[in-house]
Amino acid sequence: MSSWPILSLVTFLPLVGALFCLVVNGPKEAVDRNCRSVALLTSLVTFLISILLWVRFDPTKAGFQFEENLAWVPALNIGYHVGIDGISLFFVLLSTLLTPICILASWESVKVRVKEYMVAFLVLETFMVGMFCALDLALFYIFFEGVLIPMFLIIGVWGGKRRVYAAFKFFLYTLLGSVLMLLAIIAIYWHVGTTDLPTAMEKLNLPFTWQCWLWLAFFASFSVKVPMWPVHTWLPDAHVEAPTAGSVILAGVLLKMGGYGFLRYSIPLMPEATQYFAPLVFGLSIVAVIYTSLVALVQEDMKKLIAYSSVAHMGFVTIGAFVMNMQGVQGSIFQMLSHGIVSAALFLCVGVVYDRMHTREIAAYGGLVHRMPRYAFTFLFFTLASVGLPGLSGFVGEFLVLLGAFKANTWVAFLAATGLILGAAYALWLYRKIVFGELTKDSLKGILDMNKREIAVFLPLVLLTLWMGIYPNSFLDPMAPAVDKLIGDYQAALKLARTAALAP
Amino acid sequence: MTIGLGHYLAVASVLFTLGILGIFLNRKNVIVILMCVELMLLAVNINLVAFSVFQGNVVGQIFAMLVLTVAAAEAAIGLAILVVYFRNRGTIAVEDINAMKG
Amino acid sequence: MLLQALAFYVFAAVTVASAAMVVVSRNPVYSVLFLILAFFNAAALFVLIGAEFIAMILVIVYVGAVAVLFLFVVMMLDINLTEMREGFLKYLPVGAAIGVVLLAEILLGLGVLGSGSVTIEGLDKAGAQVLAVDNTRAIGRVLYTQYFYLFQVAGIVLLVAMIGAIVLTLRSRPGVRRQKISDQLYRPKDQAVTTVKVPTRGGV
Amino acid sequence: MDLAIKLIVFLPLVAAAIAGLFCRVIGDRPAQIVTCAALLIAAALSVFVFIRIGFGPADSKLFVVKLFSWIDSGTLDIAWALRVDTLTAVMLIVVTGVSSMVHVYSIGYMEEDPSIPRFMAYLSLFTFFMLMLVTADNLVQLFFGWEGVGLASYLLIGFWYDKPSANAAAMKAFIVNRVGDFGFALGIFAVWMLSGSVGFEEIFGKAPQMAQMRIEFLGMDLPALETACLLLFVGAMGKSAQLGLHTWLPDAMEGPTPVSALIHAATMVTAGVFMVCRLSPLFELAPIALMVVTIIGAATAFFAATVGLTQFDIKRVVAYSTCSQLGYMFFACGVGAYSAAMFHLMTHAFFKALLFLGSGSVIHCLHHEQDMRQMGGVREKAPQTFILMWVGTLALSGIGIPFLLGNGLGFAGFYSKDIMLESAYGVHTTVGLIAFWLGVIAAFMTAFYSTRLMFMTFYGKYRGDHHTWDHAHESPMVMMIPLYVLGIGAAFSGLIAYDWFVGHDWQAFWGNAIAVKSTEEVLHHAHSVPLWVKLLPLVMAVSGILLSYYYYVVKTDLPARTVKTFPGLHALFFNKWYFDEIYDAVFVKPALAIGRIFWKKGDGATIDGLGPDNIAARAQDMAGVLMRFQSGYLYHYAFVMLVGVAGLITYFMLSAR
Amino acid sequence: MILGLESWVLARPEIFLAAATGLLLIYGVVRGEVATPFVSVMTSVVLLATAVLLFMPYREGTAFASLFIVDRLTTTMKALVLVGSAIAILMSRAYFEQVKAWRFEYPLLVALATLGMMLMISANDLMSLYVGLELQSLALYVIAAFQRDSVRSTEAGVKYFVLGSVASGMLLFGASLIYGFCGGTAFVQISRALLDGRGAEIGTTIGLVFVVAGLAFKVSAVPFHMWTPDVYEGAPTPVTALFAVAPKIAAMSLLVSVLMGPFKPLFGQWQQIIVVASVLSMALGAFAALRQQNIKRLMAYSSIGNVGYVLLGLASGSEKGIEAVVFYLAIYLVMTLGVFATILMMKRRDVMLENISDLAGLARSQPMMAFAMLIFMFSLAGIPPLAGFWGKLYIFIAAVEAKLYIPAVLGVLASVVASYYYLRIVKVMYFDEPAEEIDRPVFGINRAVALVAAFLVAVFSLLPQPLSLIAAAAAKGLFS
Repeated sequence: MSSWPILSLVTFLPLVGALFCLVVNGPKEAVDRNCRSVALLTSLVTFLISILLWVRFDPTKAGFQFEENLAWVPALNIGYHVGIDGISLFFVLLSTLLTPICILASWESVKVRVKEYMVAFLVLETFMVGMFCALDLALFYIFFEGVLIPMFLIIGVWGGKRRVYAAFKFFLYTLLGSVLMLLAIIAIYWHVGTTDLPTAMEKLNLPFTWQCWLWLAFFASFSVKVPMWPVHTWLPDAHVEAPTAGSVILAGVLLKMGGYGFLRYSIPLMPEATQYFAPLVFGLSIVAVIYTSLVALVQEDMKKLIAYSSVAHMGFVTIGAFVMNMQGVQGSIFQMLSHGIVSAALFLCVGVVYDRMHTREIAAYGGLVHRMPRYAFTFLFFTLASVGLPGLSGFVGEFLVLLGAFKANTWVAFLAATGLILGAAYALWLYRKIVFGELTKDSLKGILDMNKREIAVFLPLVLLTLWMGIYPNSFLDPMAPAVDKLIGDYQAALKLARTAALAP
Repeated sequence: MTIGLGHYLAVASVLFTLGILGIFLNRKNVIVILMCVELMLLAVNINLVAFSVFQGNVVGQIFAMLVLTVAAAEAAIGLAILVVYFRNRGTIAVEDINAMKG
Repeated sequence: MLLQALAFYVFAAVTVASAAMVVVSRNPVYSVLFLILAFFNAAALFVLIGAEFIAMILVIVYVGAVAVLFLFVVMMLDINLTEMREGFLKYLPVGAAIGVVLLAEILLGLGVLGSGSVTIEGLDKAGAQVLAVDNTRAIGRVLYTQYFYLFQVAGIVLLVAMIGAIVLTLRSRPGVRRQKISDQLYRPKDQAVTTVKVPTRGGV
Repeated sequence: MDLAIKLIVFLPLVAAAIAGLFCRVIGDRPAQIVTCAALLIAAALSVFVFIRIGFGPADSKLFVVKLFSWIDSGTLDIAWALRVDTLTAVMLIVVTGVSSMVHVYSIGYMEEDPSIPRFMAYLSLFTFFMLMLVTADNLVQLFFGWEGVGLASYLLIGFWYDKPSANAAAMKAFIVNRVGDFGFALGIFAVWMLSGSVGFEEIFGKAPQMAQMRIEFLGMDLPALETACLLLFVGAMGKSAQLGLHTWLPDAMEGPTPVSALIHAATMVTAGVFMVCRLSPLFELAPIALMVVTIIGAATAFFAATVGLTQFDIKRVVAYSTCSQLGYMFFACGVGAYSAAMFHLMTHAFFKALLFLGSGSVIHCLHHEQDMRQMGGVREKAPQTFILMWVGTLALSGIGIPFLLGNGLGFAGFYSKDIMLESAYGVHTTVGLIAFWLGVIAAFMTAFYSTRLMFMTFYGKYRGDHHTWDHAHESPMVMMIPLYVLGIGAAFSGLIAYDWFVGHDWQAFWGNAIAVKSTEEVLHHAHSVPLWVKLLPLVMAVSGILLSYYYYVVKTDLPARTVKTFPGLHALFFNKWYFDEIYDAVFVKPALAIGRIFWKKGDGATIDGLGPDNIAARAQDMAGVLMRFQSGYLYHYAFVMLVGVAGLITYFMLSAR
Repeated sequence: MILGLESWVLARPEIFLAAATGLLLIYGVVRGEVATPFVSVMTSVVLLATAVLLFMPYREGTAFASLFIVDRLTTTMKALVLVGSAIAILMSRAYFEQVKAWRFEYPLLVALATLGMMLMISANDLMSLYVGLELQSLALYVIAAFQRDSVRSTEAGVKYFVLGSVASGMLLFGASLIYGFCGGTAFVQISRALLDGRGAEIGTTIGLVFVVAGLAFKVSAVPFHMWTPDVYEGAPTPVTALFAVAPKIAAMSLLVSVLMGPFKPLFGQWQQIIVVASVLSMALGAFAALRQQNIKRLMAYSSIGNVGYVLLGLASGSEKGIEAVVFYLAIYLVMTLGVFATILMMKRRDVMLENISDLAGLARSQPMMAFAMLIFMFSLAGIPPLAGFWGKLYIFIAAVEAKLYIPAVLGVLASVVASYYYLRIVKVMYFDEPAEEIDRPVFGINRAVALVAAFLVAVFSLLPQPLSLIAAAAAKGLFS
């Protein structure tokens, strides 16, 4: 398709920006200003180039596009192999979209060590995009884990009071899961002789027990990342302590890495184990949906509430990914994209008032609508998107997932659907406590509504949420062939395994 | 009642064990530990020589000579270190040598 | 044969006993002396199986140099006779147990203990081999040829020992005056001789 | 025609967007003008569409305007499309008609409110969603409108966001509706799984096959269509406040009165009935589901009426009557009289909106006093309202003169209620009879409490404070005009529409919009019931009115005495059968408690306590142990080495054997 | 000819090093203390020149009656050792001047120790192994105690010496048994005897255990690691830097060539030992360091942990495994030198700092230093994409291929625990509020080393291929 390495450009352009920031020198004011501009500019350009990906993407093809394949470490048969298909396309776009938004959102709220902050974000973007583009297991792992470094610093340096605890918990929790995946990748490498993903998909034919072990190892990593109950407890802490933009990226992109991992790695590489363990995933996801929703009901901290809601929403993702029908998988992907935007926006909403009041306690707010009508509208909009109001993005994903789940197992759909009720309960409760009511607190009397910059942050998200809710097909269509292939291959593999089991 | 290789090996083993035990049991001063090391080396030498003789090649004896040489050098350096340590602390009691731990 | 056996047992017993005394003796000076005794007996054991050169070296190097060095340092540091602290007795059972186990295992492994196990094929039964030439000559033949390399490296080891001992222990005390001949020889004239203008009738 | 339909649906949206997003720029008055104009145009167009479809030739009874595709995923294919048939056309009339009247009314009612544009925007937005709901071409789009009206209802109930009670009520409305939607969504899934589609056309086509299928649901093997219909009905229960999921409706009265009139009386709450009618081709093949619908409807009709007897808040009385009337509509659906249900839906929209707006007028008159105990004698101050309220009350009670002019002559409710009760009796099933008798009793109570409202409010002496009384006044013209319009509707819509809906023109009128077969059967039976059945409702209504007159005008100490005589029963009714309390104890409190347990004990103590924090602590302990091991003593170090060697040798000695 | 020309040619780097050291010694003795700077720089130059000599021209073969062997593996390892020693010497000046122990014997002793390491790497006979080892050890004992008026330094010397002697006693005892049971000390003889089945007695196994124990001590593998923390902490920091790299690499190389060479037939036996030692080392390195306050001590535990990983590579016993060992060691060398160069730069009011808490706020006062340290720490923790990750990846690939699943799992888990304390350093530098300002480092050799090391880590992170080629070639040397 394209002769120039567009994917590499999207991946590494932020890194160039980061280097640029690093060499900026001079008085603090100027450095801060320049770094902000450089970071914003870089990420915007990256975003524009990534739009080009979408434009030039051939939505009828199921395979990988924009592929680049270079021998990187021939000694280990590790290649720099990148490419995207319909599944990863939008995750790349999500990452490149959220980064400039994050940078814009932290324009004023981050005042110390601006240079390092911007560098961390740009590096983070490189890792995120690279993760979604990687078609080599080792390359994937590198990007997957690399994300931890900037994120650790972002939480730890610019975070809240308990940032150290949160940063460590985040890092070690996720690392613990991931290292087991590394072993699984090595095992695959050992079986196939290469870490190249397409080759592995083609050649890998593991015995069932092996599949189960490897599946569990991958699961250890992805389930922490998603996060699934009961390995979700890092998330509330990390979210609460991270700076606003950190939470945005965390919720917007990092959580998606788990779901994406399931779709890209666990399912195609270990189909039989996937089938075998699907009930486990369903069980945990349902527990996640109900349990964390209930927990969210009683939270006293805004960010914590949204963090718990994220866990619940991601429960839908994992259900959808494992029902293995078109609607479920597409819904799962869509739910991830939607959640990426909506929860990101919700965290940004929290950030707006946090920047003004420096507290996240729900009890410290109330009646904001009096002073901040624009904010009230925005917050309401995303609250509704989060509870899955039809016509907004949240609905499509949840609907498709539940539909797919209903086809697979009515219990799953039934129990998961209770999340819709609970979700409405906590989200509206939060909104009511913060925005509605009388403005009685003196501290809030002087609070200002959103300024132009903040509107600029939210506007694209609002439009996108509407777009995804009203015309989701622009997203569903390009991913359809890839999802179809995923399911087809999966079914074929299962069939093959069945006949093999019957044969002797 | 012939004295065979086994006898020599037994003596060496006993000496070796005594040497090791001495290191472990000694609380008085480090010099005794150094002597225990010398005992271990002696045990080794007995082994080497015995094997050498019973196998009919001289390699073991050459080895033993090397051990002797090195042991002498070792003793010199060990004692030198002990001396500087003594100058610093005024003691070489094993129990006092624990400024660093954990 | 019997005599040889008797001699072996005597020497061996003394070796082991004095080794034990090295460990348990309260006075370090005694320890050194017991060490020397052990070495002598070991040398005797060597002689018994015809390794007379090593035996001599053992006596000369060890007794002559190493043990004396030990004695010297013990004396120099002038360590008080310390009471055997309770540690010894406290740890003795554990240590002894492990020591016994280890010893038993080694002996078993070497085939010294236990009937079933075999030692090195035939060696034991064959008895001491008689070399074509005498012991010293045999060593001499290979030491500077085949094992030249080791000989040289051993030299460097000794060099290191020398440097190490000196660098650690040699102290130039600021208060001590030493004659520096080169300084004296090369002292320029204007430093050595000063012309003093003596005023008349003022005295020096 | 396409354009007209599109305009009807999207004009309110555009108006809402203009009023909502640019309210600061354009100000109050333009916002009112824009929204009212949009709605009036839509209403006019609706009349046009209604006439074209309702009285058009048989082959033009259905218009489907495809907009664009919405969700495509595998075999799932959902499109945005507007489907207009007679059913929809009726709803269009009702929705745009009542909505435009409420819009106009609001100009006066909300005069002093600081956020008029927002209110108008919400109203218009609601209308848009309601129109999307009634014009839906598939279940999912229906769901879109369904949830959309829920949202608008949430926004409007909580319009006065300073009032904690309003906020709570808004949340409650949304969440209880969500419970219904939960069932609705599952129903959609079930239908999709059975028929492979969510479009109405395809579903209805597959209905006979679906009736034969079975479905595995929650581990049970169930008849497929019954299950799907029951699940869908759960949704209807939520939206239409049927017994069990009704608790939000009385609380919803926290919203401004126009809202209550529009959403909680005339349109949104009837969406459940509309849905059942819309899906009547499915429901008629699901007898068990219909039975459930009948029972729930009848029970609601009875239950809500009992509660209505005792309430003092003027709007709540009307709210319970709404609930009760919705029950009527459902049991009508349940016995198969879909057209009767729709008929009552239509008439009810007029008279109930009238009652609400009239109450609003009273409330407006008395400076936002809603407690009837603080009222009395208001007819002096608001004579026009008084008359119009009587019209509404009589329509609600179903007063009319039977057999005059063939079908009788009476207020709107007279026709619709009678035909429903007759249908229930006419089907001659146990369930039908239960519904009939409960309906008759409820009719008595309805007449009693609605006239009780009249007597307490307009008759006797004023019981409130004098300052208010001195400033009480009749509402302005802009509020009265809608009242008159609705009053005309309440008075005459039954008379006019009887033949189209349930009379001899019904087939030509409805076309294929509702299940023809069962309707035909039921209507046939309904028209041939015994005379006493036809008269009984009227008798009950009249006796209810008389009793009420006796209680509240003639012997005013009687209510208190009755209460003393039946304290238990009164407490039960007065406290709404303790539903709120039971729900609070069974669902809300445990959910919060469990949430807290999960949070503190589950996440905090168990997962973190045993997981990461525990591991971290154990690792630190381990570090401590290892550090103590590293004692600094040479002999310990030597000992460890010795143990290491001894251990390895022991291992090999043992493994060699 | 036993001592033909070939021998001298093969050993020319060692001969050159010995001769040059001798000359420098004479020079130093003649000139006295003033010669120290010159001697120290020259020693480094000589070491680097020796490294160059290794490859110009590159020759393979055995020398001195097969006591001495040169192949790819030994040459590579020697190069690593020489570079490590040379840089360690360069880094030491500031420190020793600070503590007034800047004497010319120090670089020379390091050079002699390095010579010993080269000899032991090249050992092809138990005897040459022993003398090489002792040459190295004796020199190291001395330099551990080199700061002779410091209690800690001398205590480190005592501990190192005593335990080292015990360890070499054990090694010797084992060597004597092996000699006895295999009938010779030359590696070829041993290997032949074992292949014949002659030496495959339990006695040989016991000998093997002792030999491995002695060598494990040198690489500080658990349970023979106990000296490491104390010696690392007590020894002068530049010496610790040296200890952390050169002898460790040399001893590891020796362990590899002994186990993979003569004792290859006993793979089944020694694999178990190495696996146990490896797992224990990884675990102990991870856990014991969690609560350390002294950064040198922390690095000691870190090195124990790293040795565990290297041993896992060795335990796989495959060519891949050896490749992994070489690869890991090379990266470990760079990282460790970088870390110590950074530590050696930390001064406050001219006092050297050793506590982790002293690093607080480094990111603000010394961003470059902190950033370099950040790279090293994440690399040591094995977080991709940094070079340390490649090392671990290599190791685990080898381990999985050798079906060492459980050790591999334990290994990755230990690496997670270990990452905690590496992160803690990052945390102190980046998250904590700055303590008192740290002296601004003058542009010196340490700064250069730190930056170059950071740069190299970055390069290896992105381009591990060249290094892996070198490692592959080295490993092939052992298997050809």
